Amino acid sequence: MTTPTAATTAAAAARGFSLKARLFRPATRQKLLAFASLIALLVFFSFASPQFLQTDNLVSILQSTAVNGVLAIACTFVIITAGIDLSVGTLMTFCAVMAGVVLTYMGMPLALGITAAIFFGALAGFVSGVLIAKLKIPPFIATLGMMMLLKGLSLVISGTKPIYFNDTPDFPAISQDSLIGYFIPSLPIPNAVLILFLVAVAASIVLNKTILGRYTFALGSNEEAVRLSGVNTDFWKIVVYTVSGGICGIAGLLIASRLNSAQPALGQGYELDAIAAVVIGGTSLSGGTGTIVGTIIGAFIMSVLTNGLRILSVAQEWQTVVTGVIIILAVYADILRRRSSSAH
Amino acid sequence: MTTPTAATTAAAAARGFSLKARLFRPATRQKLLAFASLIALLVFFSFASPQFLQTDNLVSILQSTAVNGVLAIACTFVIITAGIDLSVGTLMTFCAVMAGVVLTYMGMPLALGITAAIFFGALAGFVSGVLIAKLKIPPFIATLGMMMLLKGLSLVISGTKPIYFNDTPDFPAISQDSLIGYFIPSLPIPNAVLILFLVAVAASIVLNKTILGRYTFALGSNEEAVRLSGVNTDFWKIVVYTVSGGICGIAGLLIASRLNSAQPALGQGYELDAIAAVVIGGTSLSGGTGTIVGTIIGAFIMSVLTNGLRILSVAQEWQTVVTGVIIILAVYADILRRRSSSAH
Amino acid sequence: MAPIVTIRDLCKSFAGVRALDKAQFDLLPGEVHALMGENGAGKSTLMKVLAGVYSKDSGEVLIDGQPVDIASPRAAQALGIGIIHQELNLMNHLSAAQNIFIGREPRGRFGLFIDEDAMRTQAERIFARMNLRLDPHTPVGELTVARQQMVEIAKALSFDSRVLIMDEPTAALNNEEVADLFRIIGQLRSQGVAIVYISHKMDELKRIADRVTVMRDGQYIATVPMAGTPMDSLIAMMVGRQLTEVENDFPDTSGNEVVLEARGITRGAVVRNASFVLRKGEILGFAGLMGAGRTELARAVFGADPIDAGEVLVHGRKVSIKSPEDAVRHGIGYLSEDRKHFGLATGMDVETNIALPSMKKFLSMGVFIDQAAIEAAGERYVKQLSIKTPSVRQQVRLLSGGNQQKIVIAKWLLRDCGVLFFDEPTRGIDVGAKAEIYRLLNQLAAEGKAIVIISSELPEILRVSHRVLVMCEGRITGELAGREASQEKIMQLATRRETAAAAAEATA
Amino acid sequence: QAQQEIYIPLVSKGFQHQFWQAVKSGAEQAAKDLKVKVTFEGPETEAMVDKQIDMLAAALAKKPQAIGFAALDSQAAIPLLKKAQAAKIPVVAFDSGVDSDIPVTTTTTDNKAAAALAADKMAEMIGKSGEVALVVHDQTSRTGVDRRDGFVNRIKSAYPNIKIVSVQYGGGDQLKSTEITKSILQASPNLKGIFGANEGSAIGVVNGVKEMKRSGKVVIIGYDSGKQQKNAIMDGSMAGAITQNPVGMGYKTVEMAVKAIKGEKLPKVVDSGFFWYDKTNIADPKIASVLYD
Ligand SMILES: Nc1ncnc2c1ncn2[C@@H]1O[C@H](COP(=O)(O)OP(=O)(O)OP(=O)(O)O)[C@@H](O)[C@H]1O
Ligand SMILES: Nc1ncnc2c1ncn2[C@@H]1O[C@H](COP(=O)(O)OP(=O)(O)OP(=O)(O)O)[C@@H](O)[C@H]1O
Ligand SMILES: [Mg+2]
Ligand SMILES: [Mg+2]
Repeated sequence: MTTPTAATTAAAAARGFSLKARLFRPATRQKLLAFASLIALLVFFSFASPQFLQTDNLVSILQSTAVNGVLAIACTFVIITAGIDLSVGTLMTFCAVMAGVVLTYMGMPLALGITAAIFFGALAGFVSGVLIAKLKIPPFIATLGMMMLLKGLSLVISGTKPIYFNDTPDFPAISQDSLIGYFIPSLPIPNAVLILFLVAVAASIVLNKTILGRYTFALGSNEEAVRLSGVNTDFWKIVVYTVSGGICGIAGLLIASRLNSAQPALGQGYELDAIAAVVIGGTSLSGGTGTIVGTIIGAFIMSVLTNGLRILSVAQEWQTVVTGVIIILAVYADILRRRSSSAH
Repeated sequence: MTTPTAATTAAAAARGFSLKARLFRPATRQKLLAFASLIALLVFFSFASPQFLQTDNLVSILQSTAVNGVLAIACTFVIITAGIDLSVGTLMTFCAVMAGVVLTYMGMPLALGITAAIFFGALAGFVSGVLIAKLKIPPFIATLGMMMLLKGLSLVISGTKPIYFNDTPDFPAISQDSLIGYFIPSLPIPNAVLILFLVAVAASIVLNKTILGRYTFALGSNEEAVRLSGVNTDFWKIVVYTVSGGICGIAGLLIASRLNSAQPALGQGYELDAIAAVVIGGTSLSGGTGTIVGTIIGAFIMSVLTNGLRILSVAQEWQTVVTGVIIILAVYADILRRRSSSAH
Repeated sequence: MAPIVTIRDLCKSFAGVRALDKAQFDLLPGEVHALMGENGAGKSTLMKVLAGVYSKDSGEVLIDGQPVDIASPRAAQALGIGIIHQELNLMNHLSAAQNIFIGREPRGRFGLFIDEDAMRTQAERIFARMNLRLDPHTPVGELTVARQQMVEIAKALSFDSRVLIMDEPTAALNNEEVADLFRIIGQLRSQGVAIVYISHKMDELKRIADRVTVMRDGQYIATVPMAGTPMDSLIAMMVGRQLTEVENDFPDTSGNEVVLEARGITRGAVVRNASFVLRKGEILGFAGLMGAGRTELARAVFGADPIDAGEVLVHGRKVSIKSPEDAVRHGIGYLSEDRKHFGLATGMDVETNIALPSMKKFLSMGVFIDQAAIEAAGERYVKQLSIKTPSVRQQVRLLSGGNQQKIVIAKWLLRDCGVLFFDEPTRGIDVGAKAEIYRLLNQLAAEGKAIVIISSELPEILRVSHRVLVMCEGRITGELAGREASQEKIMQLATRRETAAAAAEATA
Repeated sequence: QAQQEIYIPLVSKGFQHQFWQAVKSGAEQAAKDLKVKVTFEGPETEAMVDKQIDMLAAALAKKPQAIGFAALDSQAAIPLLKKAQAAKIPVVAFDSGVDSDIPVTTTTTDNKAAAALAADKMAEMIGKSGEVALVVHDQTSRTGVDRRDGFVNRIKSAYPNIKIVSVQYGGGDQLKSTEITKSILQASPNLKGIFGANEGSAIGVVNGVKEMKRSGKVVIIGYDSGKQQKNAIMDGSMAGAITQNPVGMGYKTVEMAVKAIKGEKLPKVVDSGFFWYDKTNIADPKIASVLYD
């Protein structure tokens, strides 16, 4: 089917080049455009404040993205299935508390504490998954219930007090030391960022290359069709929530090791930041599409914005106003980008 | 079409009675069952604590439902269109602050303050509506942005201070006096409850009897089909959000008059209670169905639960746990009820 | 030969509807067995029970003589039963290949990773077998309904089933594709695959079916060999009475007032400089191959999609149509070819769907809805179009496909537009109802309405159109008077591609 | 010129509550008097320890001459404080201390002792026996915990006939605190007194008692000040309240920071003090000066 209009003249011209170039050109441009909002923010803040573009500050932006980034990755899975997870924030805290129980209260070795955090995260995710897949409770409500349940449990288990990791001196190192800095002293990027990066790569591989990833997209696209194809949709949905819960466990480890303590009251409200990062990153709340790269960009947009406004000493109430506006604008920019890219 | 199975034998028996009785019986039962969770809670708490079932306490429960109930009604409209509104809590506060500005800072008469609260609520709703309908920003993000924007604006406008209504002595009466108690002294139900009731009736009429209501349901059922039927869907969506915003304005008046002040920092978190009430009341988050009666029942379930647990002096962290579990159970009960009723 | 599938006394009820009432069916290896019946007769339901989508209330299903309980689609697959559903069941965000192999992805390393290359190759192999030129990587959501249907067929073929159920597979296909499909069915038959074929297109059934089972109101009527059974008697069995054919009488409308004129409508590459006039009282047929741009043109005129260039005149006056609302205000209605997504609010009831474009007619005091009037209108059309529904309060999603289509028609009849675009109006509609709709089209035209009918079934175009326009690659390539139109002439215009057209213009 | 201006960011525990707004106004007053520039920020809730750390990091990135810090968690910020030390940025702790000797000084009030004073006043007013309850703003934050424990421990150790029937938490939200108060009153018909541990809680208690028509029958003791609380004390619906000196605390923090920049020797702890106020002394200039609207 040939379509010789103005729009396709360019394509025809491109045909002179290699097939690859032709395929990749618009895609690359589209991917770069996804960064547009982030780059715009970076440029703006760099001009607005000399302090912004300093290594220290960039490192602290990276550091502050880690927790929200990992939570956002967890949310990405769930959101691609057209679900939502409001419990990620308090689940993170719950996992931190469980690590605290294992390491500090029970005095177990570090590896067991790490395992416990991820295990209990996965377990809670599993419960959400069962509620949603088997009992057909809408994700919003199931995870809202889980959010409250886990918030309460964290307080109960910790005795409403922070649990400190003073007896496990290696624990803070998980997030605060810098493996990269060890090899390249001028780049003291804390491990938390490295972990965020590793989680992102792993999540990306799972989403794009594995059967779980395929079903994640398929569930979000048309669950009934998947079921009619003979796939056990309930099972896979539970797996998705379980994996997402496990990733929240990693976020729990990151925040606990950064604060050298499990803060039982923290967590609520973090889910909105995580979901915002996912959506700013171009994942649709109606499911079926989404990328980890987008989510990471979204998380960085959030943390650059927060950091930049603080560096500019904008009054705090105005920071809130500006953040609200920028979230809307960033998503709008993404919508425009998609619209223009799909028009060609 | 005859259906001679066990299930229909009862129906056949009923055929002996009037057609009306036959039509109404299952429907009535279904409606009563919607109350089941609420009644179960009421019965439980009545047995658990002698203080629970006293007029005073029942009046307190009614009163404590007012704000969340009105917010939940506002959410019901939006949720039926398959949207969501995260800004209802901070919008309520914003409206309270605007009433404060008009009444206290500008010294205007009471009626103008009331008008201002509702007007600014509707205006903010209108903005959300435009973002969603015209700019195609997903409701979750548009209203998340609005939530932050309005939160910041409330702080900016109020100067991060509460605004008191000491110069407008009639203002607290809006919510605290009792018109019913004036006529029936043994029933000192505060006006706030009366207002909740009036808003509910009005909302019910709008939803079920007017063109706006019909389009609200239709938008949630299949927006594209409605658009292709020649309906200006953007317009009606904006109207829905505007109406919802106006109702939040009423909630703002209720809370401000109860506290005799506009508290600019309050509001965030209220949206989750409101949405929970809506969903517990049987409105589906995927749109197209819902009732105001259900929402009111949902709001009562929430406030009876909170009140009862407090009366029993359950430790706060456990209150959170129990609330989480009950929200899930209540929604599950509703799902079971629907499933069994659609099986007949 | 022993039957592969035997169904006995199968009953299945839904809320208020007895869909199957002691239905029977048997299927022999290597036969194409047609299942016929009016809309709502229970054909799809019967097949869904066999495919493990619905569980039966009572009755027996035997496979190879053994009673089985088919509890899930997976169980049906395990028994070698594959199905193409009447409604599309695709994941729009996934590619064609991904859709085909969902649940059976070829695995690579560790059994966790998906072997995309293997999947692509296998998909290409199936497409080649179907003569389908389609990149397996294309996301399904970007395909037309017809091509999506082809993907569904490819998916069913990929199962290598012993029993293949096809529920109206050709509803969205054009003749070439139908021919390809029949060729494949022929191959399968010769390999011993048993095929259940459901369709409302009688000529198709004649061409490929070996035996026919007729159903009515959920009950078994008869099973007869196709060869030797006259069409009339099959139809009589289906509808329980004799149908009379309506003949087209090609009234001369060339002198009538022009009610709608489109000039140079252009939308990207899919509609290019399309102009046409539509007169009062005429039925204008739009013919063309799949993807010719007829739907896109109609949507553009209707304001459903933005246009790049062109203008629309109504009664000779230029009007600005930026949205369906504008179009409807100017008396233009459009029945979409995709009723599930664009035609109906399937979660709402029959009467509301019928009243949806006309809501303002049912208002008292400008805001309140007169429910009694809506109900009355709903009931009027349910009767007029013989829509099979327990009540006007039934949710549309619970009706059979054909009855849903009738509701789409009803809603535009009620709206009473002067200009009506019918995009594939008889898709999935049974013969009785089809005749009904043709009669209706004629009646509407006689009342002075101007009608556009878009159809991929050439016999249908020929039967109802007073005038035929043919499209190819987004352009209008020719016009034929109804009386002189023939399948051959239409096909010639429908395949007049760009280069040929340019050559023709040069000589003219 | 602008480069020479001394800049001192204050990272607080919150910013929306009136208490923190009062600290802020004190700090701004000092900034004006001492001709330095201050900024003031804090996380939304006192649970958000990591958000506060991010704020501290951003504050340090601005290379200030000194910094004021009210730690939500006494340990979590230590790595950053070490950074500040390394960069020779003096840190003045305020409100509550840090488990470290890095801060050059701490301007603080003893929340526990203040709440114990509230307990004494409560005991005195209800005749040292009967049931009392607490409505606290937060279950985990330092201020919430200290005020609760200060009150509860004093009652337990000094007044064996007073029974604490309920401790509930309303997040400082006036509406929630009102509802909580009402349920407490409902559950305990013989309740003699309620302690509201911050402004929002105290106002909620006043509202709740009023709505349950138990005014005059229940002794209410509040904490912090604010217009409503002052009014409640004037009209007798609240018996009295504890106030810290948030304005003074903010002022002192900036003052100490400026001294630290100049290299002056500082005391380890600067106590900004707390006061009991009621109808009788609310107009006293010494009290009036530490109250805020
Ligand atoms: N899920 C359901 N719930 C309620 N009723 C249903 C459901 N599915 C089918 N029905 C009803 O069962 C009857 C048979 O429907 P079915 O879809 O089997 O018809 P069909 O013969 O395939 O018709 P068509 O030719 O129009 O596709 C119809 O009256 C339909 O309304
Ligand atoms: N959603 C879409 N995305 C991309 N291309 C589309 C889309 N819908 C239609 N097209 C393309 O637009 C062109 C015209 O399609 P259209 O549906 O108008 O054809 P048609 O003549 O109505 O044929 P059909 O019989 O398939 O309905 C085709 O090339 C088709 O591939
Ligand atoms: Mg069917
Ligand atoms: Mg078409």
